[in-house]
Amino acid sequence: MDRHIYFDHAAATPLLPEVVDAMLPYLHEHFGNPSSLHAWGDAPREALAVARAQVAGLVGAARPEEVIFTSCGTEANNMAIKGLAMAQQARGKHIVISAIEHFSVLYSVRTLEKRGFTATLVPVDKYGLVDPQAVADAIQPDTILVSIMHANGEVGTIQPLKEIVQLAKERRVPVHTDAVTTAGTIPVDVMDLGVDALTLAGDSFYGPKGAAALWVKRGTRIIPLLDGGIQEGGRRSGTENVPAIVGMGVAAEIAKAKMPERIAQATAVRDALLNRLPAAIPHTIVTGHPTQRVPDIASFCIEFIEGEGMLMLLSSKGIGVSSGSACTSRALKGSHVLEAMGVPAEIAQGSMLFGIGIDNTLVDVDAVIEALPPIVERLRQMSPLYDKYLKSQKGG
Amino acid sequence: MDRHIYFDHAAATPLLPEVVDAMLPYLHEHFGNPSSLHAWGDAPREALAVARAQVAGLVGAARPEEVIFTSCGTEANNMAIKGLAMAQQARGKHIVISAIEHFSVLYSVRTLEKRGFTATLVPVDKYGLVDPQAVADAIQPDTILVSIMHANGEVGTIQPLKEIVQLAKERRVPVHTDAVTTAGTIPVDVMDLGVDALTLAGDSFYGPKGAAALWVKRGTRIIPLLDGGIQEGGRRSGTENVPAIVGMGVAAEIAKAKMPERIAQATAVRDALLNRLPAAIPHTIVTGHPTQRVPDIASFCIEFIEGEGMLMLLSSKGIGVSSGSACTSRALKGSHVLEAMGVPAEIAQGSMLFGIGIDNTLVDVDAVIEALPPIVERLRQMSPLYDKYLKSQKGG
Amino acid sequence: MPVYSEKVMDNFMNPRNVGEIADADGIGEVGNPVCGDMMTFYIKVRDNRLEDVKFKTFGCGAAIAVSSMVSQMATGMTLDEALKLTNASVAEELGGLPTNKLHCSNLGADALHAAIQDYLKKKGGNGDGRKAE
Amino acid sequence: MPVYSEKVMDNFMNPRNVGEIADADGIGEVGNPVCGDMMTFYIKVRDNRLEDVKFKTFGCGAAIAVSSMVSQMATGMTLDEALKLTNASVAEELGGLPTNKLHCSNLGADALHAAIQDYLKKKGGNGDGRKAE
Ligand SMILES: Cc1ncc(COP(=O)(O)O)c(C=O)c1O
Ligand SMILES: Cc1ncc(COP(=O)(O)O)c(C=O)c1O
Repeated sequence: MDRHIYFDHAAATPLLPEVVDAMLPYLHEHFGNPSSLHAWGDAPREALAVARAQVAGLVGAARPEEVIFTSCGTEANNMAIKGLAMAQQARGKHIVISAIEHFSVLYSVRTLEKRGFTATLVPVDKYGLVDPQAVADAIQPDTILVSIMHANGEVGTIQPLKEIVQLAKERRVPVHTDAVTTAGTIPVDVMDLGVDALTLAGDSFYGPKGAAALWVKRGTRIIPLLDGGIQEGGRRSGTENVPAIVGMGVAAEIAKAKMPERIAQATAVRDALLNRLPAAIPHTIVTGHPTQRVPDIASFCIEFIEGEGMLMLLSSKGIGVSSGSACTSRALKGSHVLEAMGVPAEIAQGSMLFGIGIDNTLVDVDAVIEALPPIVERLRQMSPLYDKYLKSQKGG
Repeated sequence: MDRHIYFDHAAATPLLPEVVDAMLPYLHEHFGNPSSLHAWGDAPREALAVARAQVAGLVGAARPEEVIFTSCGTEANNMAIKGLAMAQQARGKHIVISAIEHFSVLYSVRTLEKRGFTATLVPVDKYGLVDPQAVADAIQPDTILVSIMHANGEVGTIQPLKEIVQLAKERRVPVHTDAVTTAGTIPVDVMDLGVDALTLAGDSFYGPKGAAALWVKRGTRIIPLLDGGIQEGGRRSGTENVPAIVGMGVAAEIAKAKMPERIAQATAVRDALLNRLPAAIPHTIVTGHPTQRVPDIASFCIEFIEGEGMLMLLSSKGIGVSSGSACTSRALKGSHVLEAMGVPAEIAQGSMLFGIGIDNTLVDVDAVIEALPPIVERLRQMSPLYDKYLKSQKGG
Repeated sequence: MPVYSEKVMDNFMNPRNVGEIADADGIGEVGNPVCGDMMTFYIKVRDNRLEDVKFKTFGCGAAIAVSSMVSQMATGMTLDEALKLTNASVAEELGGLPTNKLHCSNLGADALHAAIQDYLKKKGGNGDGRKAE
Repeated sequence: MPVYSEKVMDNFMNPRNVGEIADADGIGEVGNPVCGDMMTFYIKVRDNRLEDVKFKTFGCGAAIAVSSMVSQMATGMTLDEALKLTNASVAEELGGLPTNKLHCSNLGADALHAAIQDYLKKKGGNGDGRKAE
């Protein structure tokens, strides 16, 4: 590799040096158990309290105790969907989600369906937008939970969550949102949004793997996913992953402080990609909403070829991107998000996702614009689909 | 504090320097997502494979793929109990556990009871031993799971697990064991034990918090606890906590290599505590089995006083111990383990647990034997129970 | 972050008024060792005031600190004042208690009140005409 | 740990025999872009042997590598030998494939076999008496 340009921050973010530095004491001298009543418990317990306040601060939570630390966004989503639904099942067994939720929401709902719940998947338009009225219309008398993600991690479309929440509240249905893609990146305020529960993950904003959180509004009943001891107020048992939680806290604080400048920088890189890539490569479609999108995701479908080959050839040039959902690129299924947006399956196979990070620059975009067209051309030359397209053009 | 003597390794272990060193690259340059197909995924993916083999090696597993990484022992136990039971529910809904299981097993069973399962809690004798025949007798035609911990974390009693498994197998019931207390400390071999699933946690053998594992024998059906993506072969979704898993792997390898010497050293310290403490402090009872116990736990009940005061006063002298279960010392309940062993509740309040670590020496025991008696004496002088005892002696 | 406030720790490490009063005017015992906490309060009354308050306590650090604090707060109070002493004021005086330890402050106030009731009962029984309130 | 073996990577990065044969004796097309993979194989037959094999493939790295490997293995084989070429032998020749990519090797063998069948059918249709097996 001559260059190293990482453009896959939706899959993983490098840890900030401040984050690692903050974690290290908890991997060394402060290894104690936060539940321990002796002196070895003091520093870890204090550290959890600080991190809890930092994470609460990032999402505008009134009370740090409302933050429940989990091991990953997937766990937080499983806990939210299963825990909120199970707590309300006396009132009803119907759940409303969008068709483009992350698999951890989607399959949690599937599991509940096996336990007698029913679900409505609200569709999205071609930009990946959920219509708030469609959510309202999907709500039944026995609906006990609405879960709509704040923004989608594959195409970056930001949902009109506030409107959705308002319509759900009028119908007295609690709302959870998966904010893994937005929290730490754009302003997320649980009070302003009006949600009852919100998922966020530290490793999406330069914190470490191993720490995420579910914020649950005080007074909202939730059944634990992990039964056991008394950690996290009895709502999430298991010895707390102190170093990772500390890292998430510091990352949250920095994300909040640097948000405006990070947004400006990412937006410039994103817009350069969104403008220049389709110009450099014919038959390239931008996916997601033209304006209602997060600053750090640029997503495309490149026709006639499949994404994996592209990303591996790009990788051989030192450039890291992903195709389809970063988390599920080995699932061998076409993206359910693009499918829900009405992108034809063979076009969806050519999906390409740029997750823009704090170090990416316009020079990186230059490198992509230089490296990608010959790769696409080479794969198209190999592609029977492109062949057919060219012949049909000649014929036509 | 003049001295710092940590005797609470059942609550938390310090990380080995080799473990932290092995983790650091994955907090720095190798931050990538192991699912990523580009170059940034290569090192993390390799690291997971290596750690999986190391953990498999520690417990004698034939195939690394049988190891499912989780975020903590609690998660592994929840997954085992709920996942194995739910997978078998067409065959029956009865579960057999012991009365002294960790809360993560106990309350997972309670949750299943709310979903229509039933459970038998097999009692233990005064040493905390489960009678294999009692387990066999508890098995009904609709029993689909037996879960008996390998050794108890509060009193150190090692169960006759092999006999239990044999009797369960004769009755065609799969067996899970919570080996958090034993794996990495004494030899644990899944083949030799004959179990179908086994829980272990890296932070109990000088690995980091945030990584544990459930070993599940190939061919054993289990329903995931965390639904979502495709990590861990679809059985445990969520981005893998690579640094912690790497640390657990290295800790597992070292634990295996150093096991004999560690056992010898811990046994010497344990036996010194078991012999000298009751000699130095009248009305002190050793809890757990006289011989069938792990080398690194010495446990007592000190009569007429309550444990928290003892451990806080010891902490003020620079000595860290715990009372009752390390994980639950804030639960304000008397230990269910001591209760099941028939220890009277007021005596169980004086429980004291020494978790012996690789750095503890006989000099540390000297320090305890010096520091503890005056503390006990002082608390007894304050205790109305001791008062009554003394008066009853005078009267008698 | 220590579990307890400085004031709790001070009262736990150096509890005031530990002991018993041989010729106590009233004795109050509450709690149960089975539940983890038991307190015995001894009082000496003079001119309707608590002249001396002592205690013995079996229990956690918070229980001991609460006993110590209650004994200090009560000493010198009139019986009526002492009967109005609440768990909340004890916890406040201690600079707060962890939520899972708040019941200890209940126990402290209860034990003091029980000792006063004991005194009033005995006094009533002595036939001096004053009834327990 | 790269996802693919060195041999897979080599065949993906430098695929052999990409292209089409204008006057192919047989063409086989399998897969479906909707499912993510599609392969077209072209063969030239001489004296019952595969004289030339070319392909075009839409699909993941494994699909391209498999196509390349199948084309190399098949070239020079008799039709009977080529019809016996299995997905397992292709995967083996590539130094293994990730389990979730094994279906690609099926596709490669299938596409080759389809091209041979096409040839045999055409030939049969030409009336030379030989039937497709
Ligand atoms: C025997 C046993 N099992 C399970 C656990 C749970 O482990 P964790 O707190 O890491 O989730 C513990 C905790 O100490 C334990 O002692
Ligand atoms: C929107 C969204 N939600 C949830 C998750 C799950 O997070 P994790 O893999 O950390 O469990 C992801 C992962 O990328 C995501 O993009």
